[in-house]
Amino acid sequence: MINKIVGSFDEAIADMVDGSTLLVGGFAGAGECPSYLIGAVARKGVKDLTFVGNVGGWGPNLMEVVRERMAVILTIPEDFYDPGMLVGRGQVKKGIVTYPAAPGRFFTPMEWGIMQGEIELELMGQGTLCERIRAGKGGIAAFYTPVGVGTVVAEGKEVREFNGRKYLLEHALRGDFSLIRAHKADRYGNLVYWGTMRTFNPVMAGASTVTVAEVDEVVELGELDPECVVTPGVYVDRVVVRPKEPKPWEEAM
Amino acid sequence: MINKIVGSFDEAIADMVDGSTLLVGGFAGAGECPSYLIGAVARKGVKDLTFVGNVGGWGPNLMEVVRERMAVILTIPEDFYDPGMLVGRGQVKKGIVTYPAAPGRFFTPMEWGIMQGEIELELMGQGTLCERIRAGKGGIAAFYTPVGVGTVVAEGKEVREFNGRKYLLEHALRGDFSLIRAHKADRYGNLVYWGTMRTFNPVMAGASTVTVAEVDEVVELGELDPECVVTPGVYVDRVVVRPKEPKPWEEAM
Amino acid sequence: MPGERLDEQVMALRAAKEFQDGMIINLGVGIPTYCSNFVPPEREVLFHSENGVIGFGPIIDDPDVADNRMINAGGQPISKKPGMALMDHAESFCIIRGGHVDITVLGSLQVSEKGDLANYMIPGKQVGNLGGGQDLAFCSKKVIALMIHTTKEGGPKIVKECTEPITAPECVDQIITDIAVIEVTPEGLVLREVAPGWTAEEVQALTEARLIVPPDLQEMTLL
Amino acid sequence: MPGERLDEQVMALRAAKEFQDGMIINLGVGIPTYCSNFVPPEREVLFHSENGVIGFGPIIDDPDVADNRMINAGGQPISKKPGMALMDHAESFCIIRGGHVDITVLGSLQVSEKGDLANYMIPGKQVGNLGGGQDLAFCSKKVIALMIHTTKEGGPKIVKECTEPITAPECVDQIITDIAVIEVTPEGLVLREVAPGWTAEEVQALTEARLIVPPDLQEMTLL
Repeated sequence: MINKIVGSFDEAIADMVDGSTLLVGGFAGAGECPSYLIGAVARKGVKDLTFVGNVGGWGPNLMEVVRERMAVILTIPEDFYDPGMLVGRGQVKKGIVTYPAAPGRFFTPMEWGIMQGEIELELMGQGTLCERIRAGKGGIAAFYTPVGVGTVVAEGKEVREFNGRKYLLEHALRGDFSLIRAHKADRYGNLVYWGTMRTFNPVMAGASTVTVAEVDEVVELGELDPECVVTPGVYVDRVVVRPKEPKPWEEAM
Repeated sequence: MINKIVGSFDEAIADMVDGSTLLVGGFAGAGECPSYLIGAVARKGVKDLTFVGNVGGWGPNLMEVVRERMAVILTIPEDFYDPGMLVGRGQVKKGIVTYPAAPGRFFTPMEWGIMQGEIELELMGQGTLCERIRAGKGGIAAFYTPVGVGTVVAEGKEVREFNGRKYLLEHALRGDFSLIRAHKADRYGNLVYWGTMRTFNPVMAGASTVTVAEVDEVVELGELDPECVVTPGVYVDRVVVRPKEPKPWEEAM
Repeated sequence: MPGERLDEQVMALRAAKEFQDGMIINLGVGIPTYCSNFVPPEREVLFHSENGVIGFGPIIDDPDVADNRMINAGGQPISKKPGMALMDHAESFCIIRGGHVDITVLGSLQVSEKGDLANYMIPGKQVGNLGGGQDLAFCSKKVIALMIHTTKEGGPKIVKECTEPITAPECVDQIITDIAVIEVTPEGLVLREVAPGWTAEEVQALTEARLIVPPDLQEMTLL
Repeated sequence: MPGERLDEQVMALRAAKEFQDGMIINLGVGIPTYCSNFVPPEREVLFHSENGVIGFGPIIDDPDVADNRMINAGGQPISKKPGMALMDHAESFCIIRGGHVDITVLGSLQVSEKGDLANYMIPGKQVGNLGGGQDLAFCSKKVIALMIHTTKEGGPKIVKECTEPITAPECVDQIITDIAVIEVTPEGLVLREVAPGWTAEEVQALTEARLIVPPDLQEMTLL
């Protein structure tokens, strides 16, 4: 019988080792981030990680500032543990991201790490990052994108002309673990999302040796409309359900 | 106001000219083929077309044989006009397809055309064909696939090694018209499908200068669940509704 | 005098024995299609069809129930099943090209001793069909060639070198025929099983490529 | 003595005049966000946000109604709207990279006379953010740089050559500032409009790059 549901976040990443490459889903906010899986990676304490994701993250201290600033338009839940948690704890040696820095005067943990030479940065735009991951999931070795020619991201990369326009060669990106967030799952690992929760999550599903999905709810087989399944279970190895009541930072550790 | 619904199939392709490249959706069967758009192209009589699609098609005569053979498991509707109609009328000068030939003793119109030197064939597998079209829609110039290395499809193509495995360079493919089939549309051109109707249809949407969708039904804006829209309207230029009662070959011409 | 040749259903039954619990399986048209009837009840496997569906149910044989909009890649109407998912061609071939299909069972015109597969040219015609088979042959974790051991004229189909144009080089892992089960190894073709009543010599006589006969050669068990 | 500088809302209003009926528009963070408030009522445009939504409604400013799972790329909560569609990042960037976005409005640190855009390095920091802006700048049909004309210190931001690292070369089509509307042409920067009370000379004095002043230079009309 196929049953991808596992009992805890810790169990879901129990075989993660130092030096792993993690593809971590989400965009920048609480609604699409696999927070509890990030918490589990923090607890496990694995080091020398290569972190692949959209943002380097705030980390717990800056998160409080952001929470306060955003409060007039949006309540950030107390169980939003973002990638900055892993970076701030010194678990990350390399970031492959589009948004390592805070937009304002703050410095994120990843910025500090980069400035102090402790974290290596591979910067690119979101289109290239997600397409590299999709290539990894879909067996494409590399592709030519027009984005980035003549800029910092082109350094050291092959430039080639097609029909009079210049393109950069970009390579597929795969991970050891994809840690993604979804709304509902069934025991086959089929996933649906909610609103703008998708972002990098469906792209990363299947792009690593192991894909773990953190979901709001597990439903019976047959409850997900086959027309609306976004991520077919073939890409998903493990599914863990988020707690009904949010658990804050401190309790998670 | 955005309103992509047009009144007739003829109107939807009125600006098609000789020498156009058509991306025609569907797999091989009646359920996912833009039959009425194919009928309109036949009526218009444009010539020297480059036909891009999965199959070369049966055409009206063989269709009758297929209809009879399949009758024990599946009723093929009388308004299934497949790409073979265009090929059989001498409108196609080149086929970029995965399945030009009948699987058995029959010869399809495309096979006759190829054997008589009247149609040029560019043969490839489905994965490569659909990925080339997706690249066209998504601004990728070319990509490296492992599929086809060392076979007939590799002739004249660049082979390159990545991580010890050989890959073929395949180029993006775009058309002048994408003629696709969907189940429901709204006036923005958002599309949903039904069952295995998707196949090449969503991939081709947006991969041509003009994308026309042939749909079963047009619904009010807001009736399509935004979580379940497969093709966002941004890729679609024109939408035409299929007649409620199927029209057979003869009436279509 | 050799035993009887297995019929197509029994060949499919033997191939289905390879399906392990939880596997993603893609079945080519023809004899491979029958494999779905023989999945051991204690095993849950998901069938993928490259036209964009995974986890579908049995083939429907009643035209009054069948829906043209719910078919497999062989054009047969299929039934819905809980846990099924639909997708477009691009996603379907990410599954295939990305190596997420565990076993593909394909028909074949010829297989060479290196595991080259030739199955896209239609005999007696000048034009071939690649369909979805080339991606499946190149990228599936395991490729099973399920085929009648010889041509209609009795000639060999398991050959030293393919004379038909090849679909994919060195892709076949296992050959299951109406008289034998053969494993493709770096050392060559290893005869693993013979059909009841057949000897290794009798199988070799119908095979152009040399078969390695290991000491633990078995008779095919079909249950 | 020059006229007053336009405020951010009026700048956004001017930029929104560029939106034609049926267009797909992507708005960067900051001042560009305000453009959505000024779409002429007779025009129906669809806003795309690169995190995976198209055709959404107004930004929600009530935390009790806002949903963390329905946000734009600036992290602001957005409302649903009939005709909206959700998608993943790969599809969202097929829309962008494939050239399906009609207008992108982006903030900018510097624009050169060739239309080079520099907007990814954060002033005073050593690390920059590319986000989705680079794809948008490279691939949108029209790129509008919507920006305060000068730096906080009064220095020029419309320059001969960017001194900040560039996000995309020769991508900007139009520059809309708090004192002028400038078109990027193969011949150079053409001053199309000046804010009420401003002369071409006064705008040039705050601009490092040379501005071509055509005979039909207009005053910005905001209605």
